[in-house]
Amino acid sequence: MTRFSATILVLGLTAIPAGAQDTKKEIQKYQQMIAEGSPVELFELEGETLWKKPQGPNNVSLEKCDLGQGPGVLKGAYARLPRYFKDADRVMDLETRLLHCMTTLQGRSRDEATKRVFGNENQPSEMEYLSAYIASQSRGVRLAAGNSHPKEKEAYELGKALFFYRAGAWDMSCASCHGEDNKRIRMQDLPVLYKPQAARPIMATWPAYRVSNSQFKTMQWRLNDCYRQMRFPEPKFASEATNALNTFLTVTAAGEPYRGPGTKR
Amino acid sequence: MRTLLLSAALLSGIAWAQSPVDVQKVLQRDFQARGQATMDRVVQDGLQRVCTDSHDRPPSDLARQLEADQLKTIDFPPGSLIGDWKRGERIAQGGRGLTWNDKPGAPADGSCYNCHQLSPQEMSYGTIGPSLLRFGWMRGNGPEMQRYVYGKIYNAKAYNLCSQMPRLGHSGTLTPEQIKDLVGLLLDPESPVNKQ
Amino acid sequence: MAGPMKMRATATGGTTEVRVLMTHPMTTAQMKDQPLHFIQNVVVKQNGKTVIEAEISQAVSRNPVFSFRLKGGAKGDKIEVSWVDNKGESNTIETAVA
Amino acid sequence: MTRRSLLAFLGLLLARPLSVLAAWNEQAFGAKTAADALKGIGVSAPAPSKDIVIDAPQIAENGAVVPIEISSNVPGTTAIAVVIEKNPFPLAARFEFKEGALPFVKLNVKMGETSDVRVVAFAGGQQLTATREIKVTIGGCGG
Repeated sequence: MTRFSATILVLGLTAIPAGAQDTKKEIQKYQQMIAEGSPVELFELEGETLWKKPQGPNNVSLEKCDLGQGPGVLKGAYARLPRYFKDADRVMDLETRLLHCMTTLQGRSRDEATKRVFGNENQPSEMEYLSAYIASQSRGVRLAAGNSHPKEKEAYELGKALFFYRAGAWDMSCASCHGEDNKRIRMQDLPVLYKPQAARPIMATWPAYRVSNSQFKTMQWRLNDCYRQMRFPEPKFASEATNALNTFLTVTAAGEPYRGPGTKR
Repeated sequence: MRTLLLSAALLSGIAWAQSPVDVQKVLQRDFQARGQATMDRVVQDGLQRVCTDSHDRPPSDLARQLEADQLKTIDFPPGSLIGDWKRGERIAQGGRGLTWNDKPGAPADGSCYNCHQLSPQEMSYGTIGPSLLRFGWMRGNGPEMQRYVYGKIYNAKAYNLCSQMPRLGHSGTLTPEQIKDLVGLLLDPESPVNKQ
Repeated sequence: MAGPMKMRATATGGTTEVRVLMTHPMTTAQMKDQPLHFIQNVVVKQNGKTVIEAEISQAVSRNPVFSFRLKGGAKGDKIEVSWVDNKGESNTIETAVA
Repeated sequence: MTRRSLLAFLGLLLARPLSVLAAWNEQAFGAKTAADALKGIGVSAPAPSKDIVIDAPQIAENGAVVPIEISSNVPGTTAIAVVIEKNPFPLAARFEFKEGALPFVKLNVKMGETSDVRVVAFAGGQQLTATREIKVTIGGCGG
């Protein structure tokens, strides 16, 4: 057996003759084509239905939920999150605020409302559908997460410190993967998320539909799954830590017109 | 002198770059144990703290000292360290191990291709670490090189304190046998890594 | 119960571009934990007249998205797309060309 | 055929809608090789043609969704079939374009591995074909 055939037999892989530049171009083409052919609007439709559906002990919909622009105002609301909410005296991202409205408006228990925040391909979660719909109502609006209230500044600083905090079984921080220019995991380019030019296009396209598992994914999920792969314990849903990280990332991306929900690999 | 003072401060566990918040306390409050990912993982060891506080640029004399400590954690098996490169390739391809949804005790992988180029046949490789294409072909595979590669995989921090590479042996991710297979992948002349 | 569909039909320079989204699991025979369930037939009608008939397989991705092009087309023309899957479930959407 | 797969097959037949919609070519879609799939839709020795245009990325980061845009510049094209040669069931789709439709379609397909994607267009008595290789890679964790 020749060396060549032995290698192919064992690995079953195919070499790409094209150069790295061509590879990058083709990957970009792939990403552009999946965005054009994305079913993400189906999730927005379901989200709208859920937004208007009476639920919980109070049997009311979320239509009076104040996402920061006044009760029921959706236009541009997502682009201005996370932000400080006086009624809760804390910084909240979209999912945290939705949870707040589910408990206060609809009278649902926190346990019930957070029982299944991350769905799967057969049954997306309520949070995922709602995030798709609400985010879609900010298309074209520039990202402007809260960055003036002392608690917003505090969240930003905490988020930044978390971003660089190395721990876990593999000694990782967010910056282990997102800290240096022109790096990638497998074929995937890694944005240097503490730099505005890299954070902008990323934060402007979350939440997003992931074609690899046909699921709609939220920012709380994104942070959760990064920590899973960093070999950390699990961040609690809607915790101060996840809101702080989200604040740090979104403030860093300020000014970018929102164009999600996105479609990702 | 300045460096020495800083080192002393760091060694006694006091960071000079004071973080405005105690991140560890936040993590202990806002994270929860799940599966094998227990809460002790958010508590930094000395190395993690030095690297966090120095933004991965530790003072060199302190780094050398801590690297020497890390080197002591490596238990080098006797004899040839070159294992089976075919098994090594599978270990390099896989990404399981130590996450909260991995089965405790189940065999883990090295996640090598996430960050490194190895076999030329695999086009989907990461670039966080250097390319290891033709590593053994360029560097030889004598006992010293075997020892270096084994040690580097077992505990990368023994050679570069704030390396982003996990301590794959020290953390219990890979067994000595698996690390030898990876050494084989890098150093065996028959490994695709070393073929033209 | 079939999930929602969404469609856009736009007339540009003598052509009508139709983009249609279908909620469907499109499971394959290779998925052990899920029954084989996929759309088999898709029909496109323009003002009631069938213009495209498609037979598709389990190789079409989950939540199928198709783009088609029709000749002519004026604002207000009726475009209808319907599908039927291997379990006999079906769904239809109709929209006016914009 | 095993008893189980026979039952599954019969079940599938029974589950077939008795609706007004067109039939579904069981034989061609059930074929396990590209050759059998092509035979099943009546294709024999199609001629390569540059007028069949396949637009797709050369590299797909994920095989679950591979976008493909197909058009035929052959006058009188009435049907287009898509065959993914290395899929377990290679025939992916067959589109019939009647009066009023242009021979164009864009769709997302699943690919189990790197493979040639073959498109066959039917125009009058002609059968024309083009192929394009699409490489399926292993992705990273992010996005």
